[in-house]
Amino acid sequence: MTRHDATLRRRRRRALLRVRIVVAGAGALALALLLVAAVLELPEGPLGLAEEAAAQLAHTGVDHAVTAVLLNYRSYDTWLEVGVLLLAVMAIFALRGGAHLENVRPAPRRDPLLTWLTRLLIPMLTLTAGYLLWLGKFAPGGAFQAGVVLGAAGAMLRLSGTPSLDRIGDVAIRILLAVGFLAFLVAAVATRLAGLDMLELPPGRAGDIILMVETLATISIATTCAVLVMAMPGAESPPAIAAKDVRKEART
Amino acid sequence: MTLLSCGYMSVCFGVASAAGAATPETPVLTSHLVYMLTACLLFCIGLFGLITRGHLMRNVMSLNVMGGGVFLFLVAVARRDAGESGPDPVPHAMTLTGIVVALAASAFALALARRIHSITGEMRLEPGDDNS
Amino acid sequence: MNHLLTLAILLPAIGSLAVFSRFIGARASGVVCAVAAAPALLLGLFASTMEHDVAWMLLGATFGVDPVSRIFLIFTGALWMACGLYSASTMRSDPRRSAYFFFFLLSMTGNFGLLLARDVGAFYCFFALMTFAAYGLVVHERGAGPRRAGRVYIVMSILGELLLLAGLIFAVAAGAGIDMADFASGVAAAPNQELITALLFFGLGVKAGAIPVHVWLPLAHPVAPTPASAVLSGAMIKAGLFGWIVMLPLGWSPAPAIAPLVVTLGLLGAFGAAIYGALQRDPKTILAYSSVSQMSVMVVAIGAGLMAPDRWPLILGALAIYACSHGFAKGALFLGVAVAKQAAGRDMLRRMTMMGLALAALTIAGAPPLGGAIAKKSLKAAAAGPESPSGDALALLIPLTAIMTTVVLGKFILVMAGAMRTNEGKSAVRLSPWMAAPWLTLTLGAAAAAWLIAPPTEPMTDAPQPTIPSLSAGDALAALWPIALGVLVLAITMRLARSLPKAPAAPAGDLLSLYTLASRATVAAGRRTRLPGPARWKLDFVPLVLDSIEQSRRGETLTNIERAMKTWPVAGAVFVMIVITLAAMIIL
Amino acid sequence: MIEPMAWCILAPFIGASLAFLLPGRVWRRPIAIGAIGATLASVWMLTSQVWNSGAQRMDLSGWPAPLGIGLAADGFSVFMIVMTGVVGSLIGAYALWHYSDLSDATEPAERRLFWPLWLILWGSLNAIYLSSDIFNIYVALEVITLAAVALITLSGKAEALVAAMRYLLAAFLGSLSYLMGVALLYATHGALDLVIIADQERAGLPEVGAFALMATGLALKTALFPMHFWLPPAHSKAAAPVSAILSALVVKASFYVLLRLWFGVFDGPAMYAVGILLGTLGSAAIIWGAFQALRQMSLKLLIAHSTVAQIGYLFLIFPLTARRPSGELAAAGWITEACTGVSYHALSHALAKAAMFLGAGVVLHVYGSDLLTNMRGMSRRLPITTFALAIAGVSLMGLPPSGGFAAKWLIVTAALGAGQWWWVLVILIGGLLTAGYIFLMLRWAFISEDAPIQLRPANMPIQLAALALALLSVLVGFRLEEPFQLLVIGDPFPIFDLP
Repeated sequence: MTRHDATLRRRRRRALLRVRIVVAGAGALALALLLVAAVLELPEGPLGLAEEAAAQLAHTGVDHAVTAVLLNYRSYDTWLEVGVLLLAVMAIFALRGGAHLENVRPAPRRDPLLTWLTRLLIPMLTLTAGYLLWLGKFAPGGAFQAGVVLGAAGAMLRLSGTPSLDRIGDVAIRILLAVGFLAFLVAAVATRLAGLDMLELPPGRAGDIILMVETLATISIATTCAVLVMAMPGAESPPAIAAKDVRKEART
Repeated sequence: MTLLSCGYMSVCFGVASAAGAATPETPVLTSHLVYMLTACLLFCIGLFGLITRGHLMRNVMSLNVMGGGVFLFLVAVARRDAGESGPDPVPHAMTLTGIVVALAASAFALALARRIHSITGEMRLEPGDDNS
Repeated sequence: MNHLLTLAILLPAIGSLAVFSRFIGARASGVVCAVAAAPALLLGLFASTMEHDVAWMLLGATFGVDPVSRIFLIFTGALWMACGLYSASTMRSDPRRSAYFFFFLLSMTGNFGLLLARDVGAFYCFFALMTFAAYGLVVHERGAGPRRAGRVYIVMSILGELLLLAGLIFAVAAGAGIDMADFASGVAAAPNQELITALLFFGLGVKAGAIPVHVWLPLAHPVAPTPASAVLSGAMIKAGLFGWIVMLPLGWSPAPAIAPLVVTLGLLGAFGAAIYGALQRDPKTILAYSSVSQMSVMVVAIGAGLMAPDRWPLILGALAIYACSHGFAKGALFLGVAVAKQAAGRDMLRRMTMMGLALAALTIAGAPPLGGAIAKKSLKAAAAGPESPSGDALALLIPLTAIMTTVVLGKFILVMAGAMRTNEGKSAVRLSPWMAAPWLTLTLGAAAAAWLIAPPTEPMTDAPQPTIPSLSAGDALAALWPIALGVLVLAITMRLARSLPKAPAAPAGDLLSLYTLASRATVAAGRRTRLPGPARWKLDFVPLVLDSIEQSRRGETLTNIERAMKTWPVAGAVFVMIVITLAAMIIL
Repeated sequence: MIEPMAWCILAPFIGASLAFLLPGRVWRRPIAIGAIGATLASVWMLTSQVWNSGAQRMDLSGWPAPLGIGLAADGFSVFMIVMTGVVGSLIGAYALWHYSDLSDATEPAERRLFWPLWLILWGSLNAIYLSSDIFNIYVALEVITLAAVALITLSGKAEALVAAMRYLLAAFLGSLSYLMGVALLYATHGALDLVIIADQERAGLPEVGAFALMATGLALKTALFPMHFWLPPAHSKAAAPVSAILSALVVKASFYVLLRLWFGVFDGPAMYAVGILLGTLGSAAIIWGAFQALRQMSLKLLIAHSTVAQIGYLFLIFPLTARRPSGELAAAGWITEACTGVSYHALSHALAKAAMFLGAGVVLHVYGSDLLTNMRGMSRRLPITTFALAIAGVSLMGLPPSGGFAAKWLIVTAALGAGQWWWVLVILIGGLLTAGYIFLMLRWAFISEDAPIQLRPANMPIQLAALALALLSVLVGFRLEEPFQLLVIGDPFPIFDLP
């Protein structure tokens, strides 16, 4: 490679970068203008479904409109969304070349302070999660919020080196992960078999069913979040070394 | 860096406009409108970042900024459509669902990026593209 | 009769699957072919005009028989049957036998299907089926020759299919409908009638061997196994003619722009191909050129029909008889090439074979009292109308082509005689009745067909109707002198050629070398054209442009554009631009 | 209670859950076969229900449309579901072998995860075809994206991972763009149901923005030229059954959504210029994809580029169903042909492309590489696979008699009826180029090999799966009556009603 080539390449790269920024900037600006114009032309409202949702709230089994939408009016969406979470875990399992946590690197050495903090926080986090789950019935809250908090607890256990999900069996993990999706599935099949519309909840028992489904979904979401942290690729060995090794391998 | 400062500035702008709009003298620029405009801006900033940056982390972040724009927009719509019984719950639910979907996709994207990094040593799709 | 119609198409199709079974040997396969061809032949011989809707197929297909297709069915069916039986013995030791019979029966399905189709969609489908299945026959004998022939065949065929499809689509879009009965009149009424006619003519012309799209034919016919050559040259080549007859606006409206072109091409082919064929040395190539020449005579007849619609019923009648006669004779000649090889050992057989070959050749040349003379006479009578210049040309042409036909087929006979002398005692396979019987049948059929088959008449029109002509002594004389002249010409040229130094043989495929040359020159010219050198731009873009020019010289532009599109920045920018363009297009 | 619409989604989802929970070797085959069987049975029931008693609609969760989500099945959705069912189950038959312990080409992890991923994907494809709610479509699109990307990564090779990453980013961008459009539509109409939005007054700029964002996002997911960049690597680096699923089925889902929006939500036919633009991009795709396919030296890349080209034909529906600025339909009298032709193209392409990718999978398995130059002697070693590739090629080229021919014939007559003869030119050139790359591909198969090489044996089932798909892609061209009748049930292309 001559010096001329190198200069040419450098100039080319610089030119590319400049072109890229100019084009992207112009494009994004034009799109922004379009969107702003569109927003300014939006009807004044109120337009949406607030009134309809409120009018039927009494029949949904919950008192909070958002929870009603999520778990009754549009529970089908929520089901698919739990499916997306399950898929994310499966996808990460696929990346790891295995469907389990067995060869997850043993947790790092325990730090006494962290251990103490964990002991303090885990019960609090669990309690908070339970509270959030219960709260969803009449205020902002519900399965997702609760699940994420519980998942954070799992991640915390992992960081502090306390064995948790990585020590329970493969089958158990699978069940924990899938139980949320299954809850909706069972609800869907059961309602069909009971002669109702799919996922239709009888008003009298809707509240109980929703609480049950939500609890199961919380478990799955929490497990999913914790597993996502634990099973991130590269967790088998210290990432820096692994990367260097593989890179060396790839070059030779 | 540019991306982050842009995002920050837009948020500042949004907050400032919102504060200004809260006063009754400016009935045209209602608060939900400000949020909507900010949301559009966020969407486009995310898009700009996505186009100009080659680093995979930044790509995922840009997409999340775009997603943030959409969610802000939806929340603003909910606020606009607020009736006597509070804001419209449907856009709220859409936002929640959207966030979870985005979370799942981002987690997967990051895992994929890490895996690619550990195999190829690169954190970008086109090797040699040094613009991060 | 409806069942017979179904069987005529279904039997060959089922047969093509059956021959794959390992329990079916060569002889049984031959019998399968013969049985599969029987319903079509029976339809041709005994069926009355009928139509049968098959609503579920394609866009609602219709099948049926009419007076014209009956004649085609007779000789096509007989040829397929004879050649199928003949294959039974020639293919006995061929390891790829089942593939051969598979393609043979599939082509047969296509051929019968297109003759029976009464709607354009079905016709096109079966036409294509025949075309592509025949590829398997062309390349059956592996090696360089068949491979080249196959390549040329497939390229020309696809070209033909595309032209035909374009013509059909234009016609359907112009309101011609898909029903065969109203198609020709629909084409005649279409605003772009001449364009449709041209597309259909050349599209079908590839199959029919019309100049200048005939180039695959002299390559493919000689390399295929002999029975396959016989059906290619006797039966399948007529599918193009059949297509012309049923789809061109013949008898409906004149096509003043395209008709002279058609007549000119026909004249060129009738003489050019015969002369070129006479220069060949391989007997099957000579026969292929003779086919091109004979088909060109029919092209002239089509051209005459395009010029003078009122004469068409007469021309049609004569043309059908002519095609039938030629189909039988050409099949007999091709099979004769193989028969002669087996008969080379024994004197008696040799003489009989030569007599048979001569009989078939004389049929094509039109010697009385053989059937060919009838065909020629009726064609001449049909064309020579009171006020038709092209008809006069045709009337004049027929004796002249007879001279040329005599020359080219005479050359064929001479080559065969020479080959049999040199091959003496080399034959590996003995001549069996399985081979002799089909061949003899075809030969006799060729001699008699025109006498026995009535020309199709259309009772509903006022136009002059064809009748079965008879031969008077004057006719016989008129038919004989060109043959005598031909023999004389051949004798003189052979004598002259012997005294001259031996010239290299003219390559089979004539115009093909021209086409190849032209395409190579185009490519070379394209390569030589360089993009203009870089201007003195002061922008930062210079290196980009320089690079891309450099790459375009190396012929990597496409790859590089594709690679550039793959990068995020370009892809993202394209995305944004499309969003904005879409929005802008709606707003503006 | 038998409700086929619901079961078309439930059956694969149940299968996916079982396959995820019971990944063991013993259970894999019964679960897979059971799920395929149950899904096919549901598809069959749905088809006969719609065929006999017209379009169906059901409200999920017992709440009618503005509040709840509706499922709707008309002729077009059933057409797509049947396509997915037939192609999907044959690919499944191949996968049963490919991901079994008999095959040494796969890792245990792949075998465990293929079935849950593919069954979820199948269920959400059906969900898309049945959904009547634009936000629900978004969620289902995301399920499809994640499942598809995860399937690509199954093979674990670096190239596959990079391709998957590119695909994920592109699809993510497309989804977000679509979601922004959903937000704008909700802000304008206050509803999410397709039917309700379609019945409302057309709004100005917000709807323009929504259309631009949604159409582009969906076109990106469908890999319309020039946004096809992610497709060739993603489709060619994945394992054979995955490639077949992606190329035959997944790209069709986003196209389907775009078509629904075009007719149902945005009154697309009124946007003549947009229609022409989309058609032009489609034409460019036809030419460009075919040119790129001509230049490839590896079988799977060639087939993947061919997908780019074949997708182009789908987009010809937009100009053909648009109205001229003067107000009359461009292709008045030919609309049925245009819509049926494009749907039929989707079907025959799905069959042919799946056959080709499965065939390529056999080649890859036997030869250990899919370089064209390595395929020497294939016609003798793998006659069935060669035959399948050739037959599928016939359908792709659009030679009669085949499904591809029937589709192109319909599209071309519609184009001529619309007076838009230039598309015909594109289709003819595209057909020639297709013939070119199919012959380039098959040429190697017929050249006899230089020296005998040691090859892995190929077993019958996988070859037969490819052959069955290829034969079907030809056979569907023989019978158009039922598809024609099916596709007008429920008036899925509601252009006929308009003056």
